[in-house]
Formats: sequence, C-alpha cells, structure tokens
Amino acid sequence: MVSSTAPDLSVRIGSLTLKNPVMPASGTIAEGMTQVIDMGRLGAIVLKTITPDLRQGTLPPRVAEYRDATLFSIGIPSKGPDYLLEHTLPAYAACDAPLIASVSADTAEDFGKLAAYISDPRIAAIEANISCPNLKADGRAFGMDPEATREVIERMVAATRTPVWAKLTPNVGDITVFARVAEEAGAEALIVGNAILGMAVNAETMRPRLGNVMGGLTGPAVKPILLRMVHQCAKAVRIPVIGCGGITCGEDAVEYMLAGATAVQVGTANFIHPHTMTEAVDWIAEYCTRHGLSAAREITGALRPLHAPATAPTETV
Amino acid sequence: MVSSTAPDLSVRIGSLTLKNPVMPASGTIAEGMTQVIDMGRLGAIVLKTITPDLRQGTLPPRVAEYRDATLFSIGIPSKGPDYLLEHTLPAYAACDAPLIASVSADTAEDFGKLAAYISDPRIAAIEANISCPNLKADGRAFGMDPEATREVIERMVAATRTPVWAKLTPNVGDITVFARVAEEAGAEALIVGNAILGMAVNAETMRPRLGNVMGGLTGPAVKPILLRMVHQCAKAVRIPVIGCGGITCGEDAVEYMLAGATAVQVGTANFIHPHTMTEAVDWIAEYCTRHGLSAAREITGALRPLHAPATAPTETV
Amino acid sequence: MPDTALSPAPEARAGFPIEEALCEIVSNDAVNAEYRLMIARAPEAALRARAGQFFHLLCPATEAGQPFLRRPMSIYRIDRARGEIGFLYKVTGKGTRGLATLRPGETLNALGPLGRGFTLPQGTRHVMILGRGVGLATMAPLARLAAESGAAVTAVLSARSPELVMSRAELAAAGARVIEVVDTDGSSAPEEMEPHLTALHDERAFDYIATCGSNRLFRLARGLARSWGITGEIALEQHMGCGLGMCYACVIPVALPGGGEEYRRVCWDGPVFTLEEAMGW
Amino acid sequence: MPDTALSPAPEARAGFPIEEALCEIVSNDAVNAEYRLMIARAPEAALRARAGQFFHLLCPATEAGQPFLRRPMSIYRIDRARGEIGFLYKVTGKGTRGLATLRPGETLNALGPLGRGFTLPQGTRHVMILGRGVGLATMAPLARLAAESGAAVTAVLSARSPELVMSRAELAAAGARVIEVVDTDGSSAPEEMEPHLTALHDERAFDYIATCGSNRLFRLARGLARSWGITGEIALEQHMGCGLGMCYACVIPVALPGGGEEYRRVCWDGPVFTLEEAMGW
Ligand SMILES: Cc1cc2nc3c(=O)[nH]c(=O)nc-3n(C[C@H](O)[C@H](O)[C@H](O)COP(=O)(O)OP(=O)(O)OC[C@H]3O[C@@H](n4cnc5c(N)ncnc54)[C@H](O)[C@@H]3O)c2cc1C
Ligand SMILES: Cc1cc2nc3c(=O)[nH]c(=O)nc-3n(C[C@H](O)[C@H](O)[C@H](O)COP(=O)(O)OP(=O)(O)OC[C@H]3O[C@@H](n4cnc5c(N)ncnc54)[C@H](O)[C@@H]3O)c2cc1C
Ligand SMILES: Cc1cc2nc3c(=O)[nH]c(=O)nc-3n(C[C@H](O)[C@H](O)[C@H](O)COP(=O)(O)O)c2cc1C
Ligand SMILES: Cc1cc2nc3c(=O)[nH]c(=O)nc-3n(C[C@H](O)[C@H](O)[C@H](O)COP(=O)(O)O)c2cc1C
Ligand code: FES
Ligand code: FES
Repeated sequence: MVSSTAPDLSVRIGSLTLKNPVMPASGTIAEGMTQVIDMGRLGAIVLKTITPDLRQGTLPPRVAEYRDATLFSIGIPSKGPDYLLEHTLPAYAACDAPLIASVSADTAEDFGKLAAYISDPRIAAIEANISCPNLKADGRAFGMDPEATREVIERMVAATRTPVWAKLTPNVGDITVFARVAEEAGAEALIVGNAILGMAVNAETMRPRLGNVMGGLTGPAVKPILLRMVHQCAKAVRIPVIGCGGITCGEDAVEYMLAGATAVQVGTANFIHPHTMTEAVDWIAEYCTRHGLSAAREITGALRPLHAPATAPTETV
Repeated sequence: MVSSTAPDLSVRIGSLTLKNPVMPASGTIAEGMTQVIDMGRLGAIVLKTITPDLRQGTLPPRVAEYRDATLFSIGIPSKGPDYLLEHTLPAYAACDAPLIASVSADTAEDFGKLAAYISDPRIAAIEANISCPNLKADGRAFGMDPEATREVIERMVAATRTPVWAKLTPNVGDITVFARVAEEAGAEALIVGNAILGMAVNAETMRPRLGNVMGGLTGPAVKPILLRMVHQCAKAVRIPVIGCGGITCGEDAVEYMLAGATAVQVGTANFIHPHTMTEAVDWIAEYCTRHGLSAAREITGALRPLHAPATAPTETV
Repeated sequence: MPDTALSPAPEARAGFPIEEALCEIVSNDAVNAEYRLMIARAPEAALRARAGQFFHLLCPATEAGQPFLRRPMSIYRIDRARGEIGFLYKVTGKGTRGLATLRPGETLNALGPLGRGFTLPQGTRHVMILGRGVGLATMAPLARLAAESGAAVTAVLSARSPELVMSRAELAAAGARVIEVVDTDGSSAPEEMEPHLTALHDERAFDYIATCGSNRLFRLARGLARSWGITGEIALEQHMGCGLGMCYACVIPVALPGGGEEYRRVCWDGPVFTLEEAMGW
Repeated sequence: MPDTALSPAPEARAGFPIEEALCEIVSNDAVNAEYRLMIARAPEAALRARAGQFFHLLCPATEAGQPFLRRPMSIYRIDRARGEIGFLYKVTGKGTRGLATLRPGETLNALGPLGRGFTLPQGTRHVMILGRGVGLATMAPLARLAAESGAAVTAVLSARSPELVMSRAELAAAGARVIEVVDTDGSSAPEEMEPHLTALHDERAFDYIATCGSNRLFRLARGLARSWGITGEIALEQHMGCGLGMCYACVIPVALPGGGEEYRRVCWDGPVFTLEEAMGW
C-alpha cells in the first residue's frame, strides 16, 4: 500500500475524533496489555469500570469455557476513583490514544457524582456501564429499565463536561427503546453492548460451574445477537453506535460497521490473542484498499440488500 | 442395567404424563424423521407451528452456519389447520407418543380460534408460539409484550379444553415477568424458549447472509443463555418448565433439568444428528442409574450450591 | 406429478429407509485441481440410492473447526456389486475441505439416501443429459438408470475449457454418447448449442431431457423440451439445514400449473424438479 | 512485599517483555502414564522466564474442537544455552489432551513469560522445596535459581506411590538433595513428615520454604516456617481467562497483614504468594 493512497481510518465519536475505529471493551484490558502490544496504535483505550466504593467482586471460579464463548462472572472488583486517577491513568500516559473511563454505581445520583469526581483532562470520555449483569440480584441492571437508563445518563451529563457514552445491555427486549432514551438523555455515543446473562451447570457434580451461578456470556458465539442489536440501534438513533460482542478479527469489525457501527470494541479476544486489536486495525486498512474505499467511515452502514428490490419488494435495508 | 432397577423416566407436564422428558422442538422435525428414528420412543412429538392462513415463509437463503450455532430465518411457512388435521396427524398415527400442536396467528383472537379449530382428541396439548421472531417487522413478537402474552394464552385457554403450553421468547428483558403472566393466564407448561434474534453479514459482498437479514440463532452456542432463563423461570412459577436451546445430548438435557426443567426439547441437533433425541433418552436413564436416582423427575431442580453456605452466605440456590 | 415407476416417492419408503451410515473410505483422490472423487463402502440402505438422490455428509474438522451442518452431495456412483458409493465433489469451502482430508480406512458419516431423484417416463427411448460443472456428478447415475431401462443416452457436457470436462469416462462407461462443448471455443454458448442439439434431435428424437448446473442450460433445455413436446427434469441446489424435509431452509420457488408460485424443499420435494415447475438454476 | 532482587516485579519489565511466541516443538514425550514433558525452542523473551513464572499456551484442537481459552503452564525447565523451554504437564482435559498431540517440528503458541515467580530472600543458604504432584513442575527451576545464588536445596517430593514421584532427576541434576515420601507407606502423612523435616532443619537450618500442590503441604510448610521464624512462598493455581492480569477471573483470597482478606490475581499478583498471605492451596 502506497502511503499516498492509504485509507483514512479516523472516525468521529461525538465530539471526539479517533485515529481508527478499534478499541478494547471495558474490563478486558489492564496495564498488563502495555507489556504485549503498542496500545498507542488503538483508536482509544477503554478502562475497566470503577465504582465509588471498593469492591471485591464475585466468588471464584469466575470463568467457564465453551467451544466458542466464555462465561465470566467477575462482578466489578473496583479499587475506586482515586486509584484510577493516581495509578491507572499514569500507567497509560505513554500511550498515544485517548483514555475512556467507565463507571458504575448503585444509584443514578452516585453515577453522576462519580462522573464529576473523575472529570479530568486525561479522560476523553466516560462510559456509563449501566449494563453489568452481575451488579444486582438475579442479574438485573439499570440498563434493563428505560427510566433508570435515562436518569443515569442525565445525571452524568449534568455532572460533567466530559462526553458521556452509554453502554447498553443486550438483556432487554427491544434495545432501540434504550438507545433512544440514552440519546435523548444526552449520551454522545452508544456501546452495543455488554455481555449476555448466562449460566453453566456441571451435570456430574450437579453444581453450577461458576461461584456466582450466573455470568456474562461473551466471545464469538454472541456476535450474531449483538450484530443484530447494533443494526437495530444504528437505524434508531443519530449518535454513533460502537459495536461490541464477539469480535475476533478485522473482518468481524467490518461486519459490525456494515451493520451500522461507527467503531468497535474488542473484549474476550484480547485474552486469547492479545494482538487482535492491532491486527484488526491493519485488516480494516487493507479492506478499505481492496474495496476502493478512501476512508473507513464509508463502511459504516454500507450494507446493501441481498435481493434486488424487484424480486424482493419487502427488503428495505 | 437390570430391568427391575431401571429408572422411571416419566414426567408430568400439567395434566399429561410423558413416558420420558425428551421431545423435539417445534419446527425441527417433520414426517421425514419417521424414516430415520423410532419417534414412538420420544416423550412427545411437537409439530411445526401452523397459522390460520397459508404462508410461504421468508426469502432464501434461509440458513447461515456458525462454529457452534445456526441462524435460520424460515418465517413459519404454513399449510394451515386443515392440512394438519388431514395429513400431518395421520403421518404420526403409528408413533406411540402424544402429539403436541403449535399455533401462531396475527391476533390474539385468531390464536383462540385456531386452538378451537384444531382441538382434536389426537392432539394432547397445544403450544402457543408467541415467540417466533420472524413474524412481525423488526423481529417483534407477541411474546415481547406481557399483555399480549396474557391475552393470547387466555383466549386459547378459553377456546379449548386441550392443555395449552406457552412457548416464551428469549428476546425479552426479564423473562420471569412473561413466565408468571403465562401461568396466570392458564398455561399448563412453559417452553423456555424459542430462538434468539440474530443477524449475519458477509463482509466481502457487503450484504446480509440471509434473505430476511435477521434470523433465529439456535444450537449449542445459545445454551448458557436459555439455561439461565429456565433457571429463572423455574424459580418464578409452579407450572413445569420445558427447557429448549442448544441441547445436543443427554448431558445437556440433564443440565437443563438440574436448573429446573421438567422436560426438554431438542431442535437444531436433529438436523445434524437425527438420533440425538433417542440417544438422550438412553443417556438420561444411565445418568439416573449412575447417580442412584430411581426416577428422572428427581433431577428437576436438584442443582446444589457450589460453595458451602458458610463460605458463601450470598448463595441461596 | 410424473409417473414414478422408476423412482419411489419418499412417502412410499417403509421402515427406516434413511440411515446415518458409517462408511469406510476406500479412496478419496483428486481428479483435477478442483475436484475429488471419494469412494466409500456403504451399508445396504445407502446402496438403495437412486439417480438424483443425495447424501448429507458430516464433514471432518479442519483448522477452521468442525463444520456445524452437514453438506449435501449427490450420488455419483453406486456399485451394488462391490457395496460402494461414490461422490464427485468440488473443494470450495470449510466442509468440502474437510471431506478432502478423509483417508482410506477412515469413516464417513453419511445420512441418506435423501430426496426425490430423476424419474424417466415409462417407455423412454432416448435421453438427453445436459450438464455443466459439478452438476454433471448428479447425472452420471442417470445414464446408468437409462441404460438399465433400455434407453439410449446422449450426454452433452459443458465446461469452461476441455481439461475441466468432468465425468466423461463415467458417462461413456454407462453407455452414453458423449459430446463436449466448452467456453474457450464458444461452442457452449446457447445460440451455438441450440442448432447443434436440434440436429441431434432430428437425427434421433429425444423423449426426455435432464439438466443441471447452469441457468443458461436450464432455459435452453426447457425451450427445447417445449418445442419438441417432451418432458424433462432439472436437479437443483439450495443451502440446507437438515436434508430431511424438516427445517424448510432449502426452499426454491416453483411455478404452479395454474399460475402463481410456491416454495418447495430442494431436499425433500426435490432435488429433481420438472422443467415446467423449475424457475431457474 | 519481599525483597525482589532475584525476580523483577512485572511493572519493572520494560518494552514488550511479554511475547506471543511461536515455539518449535523439540520433543513431547510421555514420562509416565499421566505426565508428559514438552521441550520447545523459544525466542529470547521467553527464555527470560524466571522460576515460578508461567506461560499461557494455546492448545491444539482435538476431536472436541479447539480449546477456546489458553492454558497456564509453569516453566519446568529453561535451557538458555540451547534456547529451549520445557513444560511438565499432566494430561487431564481438553487442553492438555490437545497439547499431547503436538509433534516435533510443529508449533506451540506460548504467551509469556507471565506472573511473579519465586523470590529467594537475599542471603538464603538452605532452601526447602516441598511439593506434590504436578506442583513439582513449578519448583524444578527454583532449585536451579537457588543453586545459582549459592544456596543448598533439599527437595521433599510427595506422591501417591513411588512410581509417580516426578522431577526426581531434574531436581537432583540441579544439585538438590532429594527426599521422597509416598502415600503407600504413610510417609507422606503430615504427622510423619513434621518430625522428619524438623530433624532436617536441626541438621542444617532452612531459611526459606517453597511449596506447591497440596493443602496439607501448605499448612505443614506455614507451620514450620512460623515455628522456625523463616519466610516461605507457595505457588497457587486458579482457573484463568487472560493470564495477563486483565480479566480478574483468577482471583484467590489472601490474608491481609492487618487482618481481613482481599482477592488477588493468581496470574499477575502471583502465581507465587507468601506463606503468610496465602489461605490454602
Ligand atoms: C442436492 C445437492 C447435491 C449436491 N451435489 C454436489 C456434488 O455432487 N458435488 C459437489 O461438488 N457439490 C454438490 N453440491 C454442492 C455442495 O453441497 C456444496 O458445494 C457444499 O455444500 C459446499 O460446502 P463448503 O463448506 O465446502 O462450502 P461453503 O461455501 O463454506 O459452505 C457454506 C455453507 O453454504 C452451503 N453451500 C455452499 N454452496 C452450496 C451449494 N451449491 N448447494 C448447497 N449448499 C451450499 C454449505 O452447505 C454450507 O452450509 C450439491 C448441493 C445440493 C443441494
Ligand atoms: C500458574 C499455573 C501453573 C500451572 N502449571 C502447571 C504445570 O506445570 N503442569 C501441569 O500439568 N499443570 C499446570 N497447571 C494446571 C493446568 O493449567 C491445568 O491442568 C490445565 O489448565 C487443565 O486444562 P485441560 O483443558 O486439560 O483440563 P480441563 O479440566 O478440561 O480444563 C477446563 C478449564 O479449567 C481450567 N483448569 C482446570 N484445571 C486447572 C488448574 N489446576 N489450574 C488452572 N486452571 C485449570 C482450564 O485451564 C480450562 O479453562 C498450572 C496452573 C496454573 C494456574
Ligand atoms: C472478564 C470480563 C470483564 C468485563 N468487565 C467489564 C467491565 O468492567 N465493564 C463493562 O462495561 N464491561 C465489562 N465486560 C464486558 C465487555 O466489555 C464486553 O462488553 C463483552 O465482553 C462483550 O464483548 P466480547 O464478546 O468481545 O468479549 C467484561 C467482560 C469480560 C469478559
Ligand atoms: C429451522 C427452524 C425452524 C423452527 N420453527 C419453529 C416453529 O415453527 N415454531 C416454534 O415454536 N419454534 C420453531 N423453531 C425454534 C425451535 O423450536 C427451538 O425453540 C429453537 O431452535 C431452539 O432450540 P435449539 O437450539 O435446540 O435448536 C425453529 C427453529 C429452527 C432452527
Ligand atoms: S434442508 Fe431442511 S427442509 Fe430441506
Ligand atoms: S487470568 Fe485474567 S486476571 Fe488472571
């Protein structure tokens, strides 16, 4: 690829411009990753969710493996906001990529307070993790109730000038309801979405396979579900949608972008192939070149109908 | 196994007693199966959903394959109730297993009328398929709205003396809401549940992989999600829950029963290994023997806590 | 519905005629850069396969993992004396790449025989086989079926270039007269083929045409059958789920005699359809 | 936090010290019915591994498919001269069964070195290694580390029966005195071992104990260390997601000096913990 024809990979997420559309999903990277890959090559670095209080998280074992997915129950162990400001941010200071914080709390008010507390020039945006399925009894979360979603986002937007992104949960019926509510409440972008609540049983021991019984299903197996939700949300709102769920390579990222995503987040794949994200950036560049696209943002929503309208009058994609 | 110690595999589903807990999921067997396996060995035979009108179903291609799942978009092609009564029921007359019909319609009233129309001594129960994700625009279904769920089940229960089973959709937030509504409305059992709405994109052609863009995700990849929902529903209602989603063997069936299911339905696995259901019946019998259980119904809800209560005070399973 | 004297309808089969057979591989060799011929020892039920029927094959895992669904493959050869069945397949994706790894002595899991095969009208004397590409695999056993029922066979094989013409020997061995047309010299163009085939018909009248593998050939065959007043059939393909008529994934639209269209299952109502009901390849 | 003179803390590593290395398999042979020893050629970064550190291995697919997550394996041998690393592993499930299929010349994808290894206190003169089962694999390189820093090593190996005693030769080659205790004659019972080990201590005082592989050994080691007033460490295991300190799946509770407990990551804060913070194996 000659540099004069290199595609422009930058994407706009609300008031931010990212140098490419690839970033980690919250909770799936930590400082350790800087010892394996050049995190500065990423579009952004999304940090693990923090809570106002210190939390230990759920009982181990915390992971069960499937053929094409994992079930993790971690429960947001958190060292609190001061640790974020004093230790986590400096750990990424050398990386040439915007840092995105992620927050969760037990009340909408505390979401707002926490957003205000961590508003800091080193943080480019704050994700509202209203979707972690482990926080409340039986896996319920703020993000399963439209009014709670609205309140959390409104409080955060009122409390900080840092852009607020809303991370939706897939554990809902019609996700577009939540997408619209978050947009109205002032979110600059949506992440679609978090893990799907699941459960694993060991037939021989007659016991659960996770200390917490339930956990979040992530990895390639969930991609078809999240891809559908991204497609639905991208049609429902005007703010950018960031696709997340089962992305393991550049091709997966492009599928999400075709379905309407402006950028993507990579989660579980980081655990298995730590070079997934940087390789995806390269793959997207090659894809643009191969398809004669001068910019990656042209991929967003470029899905074409499978059937010509004449033979398939009901197809309106 | 000596016949005198052979475990009792029978299970009760409302007013019916099935000789074992294994049956096909609606829409995943047809007369062709009688040419491969002895369908009389099954606990019941669930027939494909019919609608009052004749339907052609969705545009092909109708199937996309994943490593551990399939995405089907079929859209309930239906030959209508007369075909069911005149052709489908006779095709299974030689099988020594109760026949379960499945119905869907565009209005709650039509669900009731159809249930009345097909009430026939040859049909042991009628499933209300309120959950097919392809019927309505953007994948919505009756089963995504509690009130619509209630109305459909109430109408059917009022219209027939044949037991009514409600097949719930997993495309909802809190599935226990729907489980309770269906129970209150008079359903004798719940099937949990139908396929999860998904979507597949071909990055190179920049087109959807299914004629219908969206389809139902089924197969092993969805098991952790449906297992969780079965567990939640079994705790929420008193009527039996029939587990369905990704079952490929007797061990999967037992996992569902441990989580609270009284019986199970096998779907996609029938397409790949047509002997799945009969082999599962045998496996469950061996499992009972191995674990010293005299009856398969003892497995239902027998999940034990992973941690002793002392070390895990929050564990209440 | 044509007379079914030579090919029993699915509903006529008794007992458990469809078997999940574990077949020992006899050989599985490349016949050219793209195609392989796999011969497997098969149980009695599988050997009852008829021309145009297919098996649903469980394909071995490759680095990309185990193909989740089975793959449909037409019967290319049935050797009842040796107890063997054969498949001629093109290595295209995950499933067929997996098939290509099977070595002699290993086991192929084949579900079948499946579907409704070719049905020669009673009293057929001269059969035209018009095929292209891998579609020819489907029609090789038809030449034997025709020969067994005393009909002559003329097989017109279309391909991109001469070295890709498949099944020549197989068809000739079945007693067919083999004619090849290729893209490289333009002889496969419909406007070239039409007068050529009409001349063959004038020489000795055809009373049945079977085709497969290309839309151009389908339209040509249907046009000729109509103008000659004879019947014909086409073997179709569609992505499949079950292969057993259960999932309704494999539908294609067919034209109804009274007008209008209807979806039919390629695996159960087909894969062979009449030229009049088929709407395209 | 102990003095880290001999084992750099993770945060002290510069550049990209953790590599996804593609290592050529040199050998991968069964050492008995359950255990295999795998030797692989490794790049520079991997050879920097220290005793107690581990690699996260991508395990080849078996009939059951590709194990989705990596599998943690302790460094059993580092031969910097030959550019080789070795793993001693027990074939238990899907992942290790996959590892067992690797043949010489094939490639192992190993992410590492990972975690915090053993840290001998400066001036250590006599090390006690107390291990059982596969846990001994973790401690073989510790014997070399101790020898390099001029300390004597006594390794007490516990096993079900004599033929299962692992790593005897490896430890002896590193210069350790090897003592075996087994279940079959009761010599591995804690009440038998305690006077035995006390006698050894009286003979030549230990100033550091390393253990791994059993709760009984852990409690014995902690009790002895406390009563002798010395420090010690234990290598722990937990089911892992990432191995890189990112997912928080691999936590175990540790006792805090001021009282109370806290979860720590086995992969990043460990796998080696002090006997005082560890709460069990
Ligand atoms: C009745 C029937 C008979 C056939 N007979 C032969 C034969 O004798 N020789 C031969 O080489 N091929 C034959 N085919 C086509 C063969 O089934 C496909 O080439 C094969 O399924 C491709 O699988 P793959 O995994 O290698 O390719 P991929 O492209 O990776 O397959 C992806 C998916 O698409 C499906 N698919 C792809 N192409 C086709 C197709 N043409 N028809 C149906 N499904 C498809 C696959 O089954 C799979 O589910 C037949 C198809 C049908 C329907
Ligand atoms: C830091 C560390 C070092 C280790 N070093 C060695 C070694 O040198 N030699 C050796 O034989 N074994 C070692 N183990 C244990 C080894 O990782 C497991 O035996 C292996 O993961 C089992 O995988 P499997 O797929 O064969 O078994 P399965 O039981 O099928 O594994 C299922 C899942 O459970 C996990 N799992 C099962 N047992 C363990 C375990 N004991 N520890 C962590 N995860 C487990 C697997 O990683 C996998 O995710 C070590 C474990 C840790 C944490
Ligand atoms: C171990 C683990 C920890 C996670 N922690 C968080 C978290 O702290 N905050 C959050 O918003 N999402 C968290 N997630 C969800 C991921 O950010 C992501 O939404 C999910 O894993 C789906 O993406 P994937 O399929 O690519 O993994 C976590 C996921 C995993 C697997
Ligand atoms: C091809 C196909 C057709 C289906 N048709 C119906 C149907 O007609 N009615 C219905 O209630 N469910 C239908 N389903 C859903 C299944 O009954 C079942 O709920 C789902 O496949 C999940 O089970 P599985 O993972 O075992 O396949 C269909 C599923 C498939 C794959
Ligand atoms: S493939 Fe299932 S009906 Fe044809
Ligand atoms: S395995 Fe992920 S933090 Fe230890």
